Amino acid sequence: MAYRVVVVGGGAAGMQTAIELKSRGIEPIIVERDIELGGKARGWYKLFPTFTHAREVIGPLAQQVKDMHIRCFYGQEVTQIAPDGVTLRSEERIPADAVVVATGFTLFDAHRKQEYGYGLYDNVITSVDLERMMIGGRVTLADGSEPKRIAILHCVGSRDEKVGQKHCSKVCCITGVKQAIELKEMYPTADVFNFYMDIRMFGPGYEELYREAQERYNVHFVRGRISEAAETINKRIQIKAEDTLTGRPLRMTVDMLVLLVGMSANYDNVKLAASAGLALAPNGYFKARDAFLGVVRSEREGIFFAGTATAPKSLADTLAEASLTASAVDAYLKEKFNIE
Amino acid sequence: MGKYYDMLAQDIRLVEGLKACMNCGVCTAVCPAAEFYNYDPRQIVVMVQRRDDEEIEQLLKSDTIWYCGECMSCRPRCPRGNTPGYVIQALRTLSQKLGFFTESEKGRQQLALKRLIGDNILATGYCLTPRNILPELHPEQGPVWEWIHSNDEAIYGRFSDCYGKEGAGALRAIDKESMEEIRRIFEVSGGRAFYDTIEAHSDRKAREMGYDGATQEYMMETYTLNSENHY
Amino acid sequence: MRNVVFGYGISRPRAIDMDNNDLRKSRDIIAEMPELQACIGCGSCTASCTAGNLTDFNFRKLHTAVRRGEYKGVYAELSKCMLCGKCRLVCPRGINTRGLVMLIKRKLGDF
Amino acid sequence: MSRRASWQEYQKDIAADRYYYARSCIRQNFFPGSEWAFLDILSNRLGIDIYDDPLHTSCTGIGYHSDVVPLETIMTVVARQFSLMAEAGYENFVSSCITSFGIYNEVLATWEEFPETEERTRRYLREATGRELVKPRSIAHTSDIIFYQREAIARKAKHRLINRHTGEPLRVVEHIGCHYAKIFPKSGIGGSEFPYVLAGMIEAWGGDVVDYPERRHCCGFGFRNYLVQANRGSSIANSHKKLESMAPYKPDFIVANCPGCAMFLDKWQYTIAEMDGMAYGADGKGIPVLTYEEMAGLVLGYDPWQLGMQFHQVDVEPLLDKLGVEYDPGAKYLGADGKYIGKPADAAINCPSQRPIYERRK
Repeated sequence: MAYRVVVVGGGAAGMQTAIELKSRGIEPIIVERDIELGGKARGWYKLFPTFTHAREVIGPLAQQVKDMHIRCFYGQEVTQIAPDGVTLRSEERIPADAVVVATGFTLFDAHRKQEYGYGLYDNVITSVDLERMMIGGRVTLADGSEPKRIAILHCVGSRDEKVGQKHCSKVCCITGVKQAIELKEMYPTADVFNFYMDIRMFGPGYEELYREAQERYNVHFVRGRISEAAETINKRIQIKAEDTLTGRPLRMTVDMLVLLVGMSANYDNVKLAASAGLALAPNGYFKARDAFLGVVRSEREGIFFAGTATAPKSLADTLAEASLTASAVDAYLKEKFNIE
Repeated sequence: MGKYYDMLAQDIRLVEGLKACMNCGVCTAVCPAAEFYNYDPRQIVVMVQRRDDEEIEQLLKSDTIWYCGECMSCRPRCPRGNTPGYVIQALRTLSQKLGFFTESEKGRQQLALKRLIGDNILATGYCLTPRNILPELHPEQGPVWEWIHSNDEAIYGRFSDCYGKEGAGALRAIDKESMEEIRRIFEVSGGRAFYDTIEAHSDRKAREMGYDGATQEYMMETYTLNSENHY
Repeated sequence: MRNVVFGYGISRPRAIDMDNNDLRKSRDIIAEMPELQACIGCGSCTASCTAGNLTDFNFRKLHTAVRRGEYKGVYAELSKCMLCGKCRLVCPRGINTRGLVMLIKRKLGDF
Repeated sequence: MSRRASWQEYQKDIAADRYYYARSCIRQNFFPGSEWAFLDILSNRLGIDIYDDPLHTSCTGIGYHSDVVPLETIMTVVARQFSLMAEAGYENFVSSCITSFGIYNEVLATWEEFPETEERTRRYLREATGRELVKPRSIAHTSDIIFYQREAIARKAKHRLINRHTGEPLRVVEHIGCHYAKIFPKSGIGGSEFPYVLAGMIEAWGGDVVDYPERRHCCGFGFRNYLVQANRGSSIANSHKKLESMAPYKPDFIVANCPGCAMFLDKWQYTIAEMDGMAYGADGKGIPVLTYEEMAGLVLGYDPWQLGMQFHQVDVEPLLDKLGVEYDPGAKYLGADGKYIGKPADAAINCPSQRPIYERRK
């Protein structure tokens, strides 16, 4: 009989972990809160830095889960985690030989940065709203007209202790560059301004894409965090920042302000961690056993992590990590049950 | 290195106001002073953060620290929980303690503030009173204020039974005992000594500048002079 | 009006005003030298600058201001540059900074 | 609505009764009728106990923010005010001034965070006055109380904030005053970004709140930036920036939370008109600037001159006409004994010959 592993979460990390486990002869069970697999990436249009359609990544993964006959529970919320299984909201218990926490992240709620007027001013949108518009095939202002001047603001809900988000969300910088290019492709005569503090291009091809955005697409980069946004009488957005490279305040009215929302730890991490006797990192993510040699292992034997449950990550890093998780689970089961 | 920083760190407003700046510029972005002066609160915070004595001494002697209006608009925005306005308050206090304020045009104005507001507190118990808002020093108060100023008893009398007299109500004269308490508070808490420091350094500087001490004439010079080198 | 002597005027804003600045010259300059947009603001040009080490000349600030449509005083300020070209050697983005000095001066004239 | 959502997040407990009242230097100088009206509304219209203590003084906040009064000194002055309150048998402290309100909150927070400062203050207070520091149970700004009572006031309203000629709600710009909530967002109703304290009154009394781009910007007072003549150019420039930003919305009046802001937004309109020939009201005159006590007073049917509106440099009569408030034009210029004391000289801001801002833009 195959060993059974419950994978909590059916996003990219959960699917990839399950696929890898299955191919190692282990029986994974995915418990997904939503009614289908795919996680946050389902709401994404194209992926950095290659402009691959997100569905071209998520689709095949979901298909493989199906083809491999991996069992999935949908619409089920896990309320307790232990090395020997999980408990659902329905109080049903799924016993297992190991558990993988692949619960992902929560998008930062832009309403909380009240100074930007999200939810109040029609033409202040988030990076997620923009992806949704792009999936729908048309990016316009609230009145249906084309934007001529767009500002993209980095670090909304990242590196900001005012909203309890001290960490860097890692992927927003490159997302801002990607979205700026997409906007310029759509509206070549529009002016696009990225307001940033640091540009963190950590992945392969990212720095190159940044340079391409600057040089080939003429995207403007202003080093300064926007301090406030307000609606003008014409429904445009007045923004205030400092152009820190000249040391002067900068004022500008734009047609659209895009807030690059960061990644927050899930609110229920607290409860889940407590149920499993696990510690959380100071920013609310699950704490890995070791930053170098134990990134996918928890402090309790039998509980593992995959993807953004432990920290913000790109989709590529998440997928790579999920394979590592599967291999760690495999090694654990072999050791535990004294195989070979 | 760090002598002035250590002195600043004695002031709880520096402790509260400067944790660690990452140069994002949200403070300068909304600063009413940066809007109109050659002024960048972010850079001041960074300078203090560097703890370089020479640089901080220059800052303490410069006009730069005197542009801030202490509105604290910077405070709710800082993503690192700093308050540049508090850092400014600490710098200004130290600049006055060390006498450095007299080295800048805007700093020298502290004498006028001490005399116009500070002394009024000890004389009346109020920061301002109708009789010390002189129309000639406050032309922007306009003709209505001129009218009020020259008919103060008749006009304030409509709203207060005790204008200039003891009792409860608007612009009452504050009783002698309360005034005595306020003066003693200034004595024991260092307020009086701080006033004296401002006077003494101003007097020294005034003589250096060829005045016969910190005279009314010198004070009015600090009150009105605008070299236009601030924008 | 009463001809009151106030002793001061209404101060003028010193913020960079991207709504009212004339960005045409800035666009011209970028069109002629698109790699200028690739500047990452590192300040290497200013750090290595001969003029900058003798005066308060700051090339990074200047060309950033020009890109924002702030031209006032730039031409005069650029005359402090001795065209030694050291900045070009250190630019990590390979921008022809020396050429940029001449380009800006040519486009702006005595603004 | 998101604005309301933020208000929910920043509600604060306001004591319902038994207040100790601390006056404001600026408010009693420039708006003595407002302080009178506040006390009258509470005591005589709403039956609330509020104590006006003859022994309290200025908080010395203007001196503190001009950097001539040291922190230790203002803390001790504040401690004295708190002790007076306790001695009078009260525990809910109400400040009539935004600068003071900020100071009181800041001092309490500092004592909390740096307990050694509280100890030192206690020592100084004892040594200087023999009094013992007793901290208040609650701190409120006077506008918080009016906000809290806004529905009760609405029920007694004689006028609503409606243009009686058109039947439309009046368009009201609210200005909060930086130290109300920017120092401690939790200390203000609605927080620091969308304070609800004045907006709630305006809505309750029938008006429309104008949101304009520079709504959160400082009036420009900036203590030394106004108090020293050489610096006034930047002080006026900040009000100028706000007025330019709000004018296209054609507000019927401005209401301010902070007495300083109310005074400056009024006086700077006069100055700008004299300097530049510019007025910001849609009628080519100034935009009247009210305190919230005046707004509440008009709603309750108080006489505008009893409210002290003759102190305003921008004439309020056009607004009174829109509201349908009846008044005796001559009574504006009467002294305490009921005798005519002459009129102020005319000013450009009150003459319709000014060019309104929106026409210039065209």
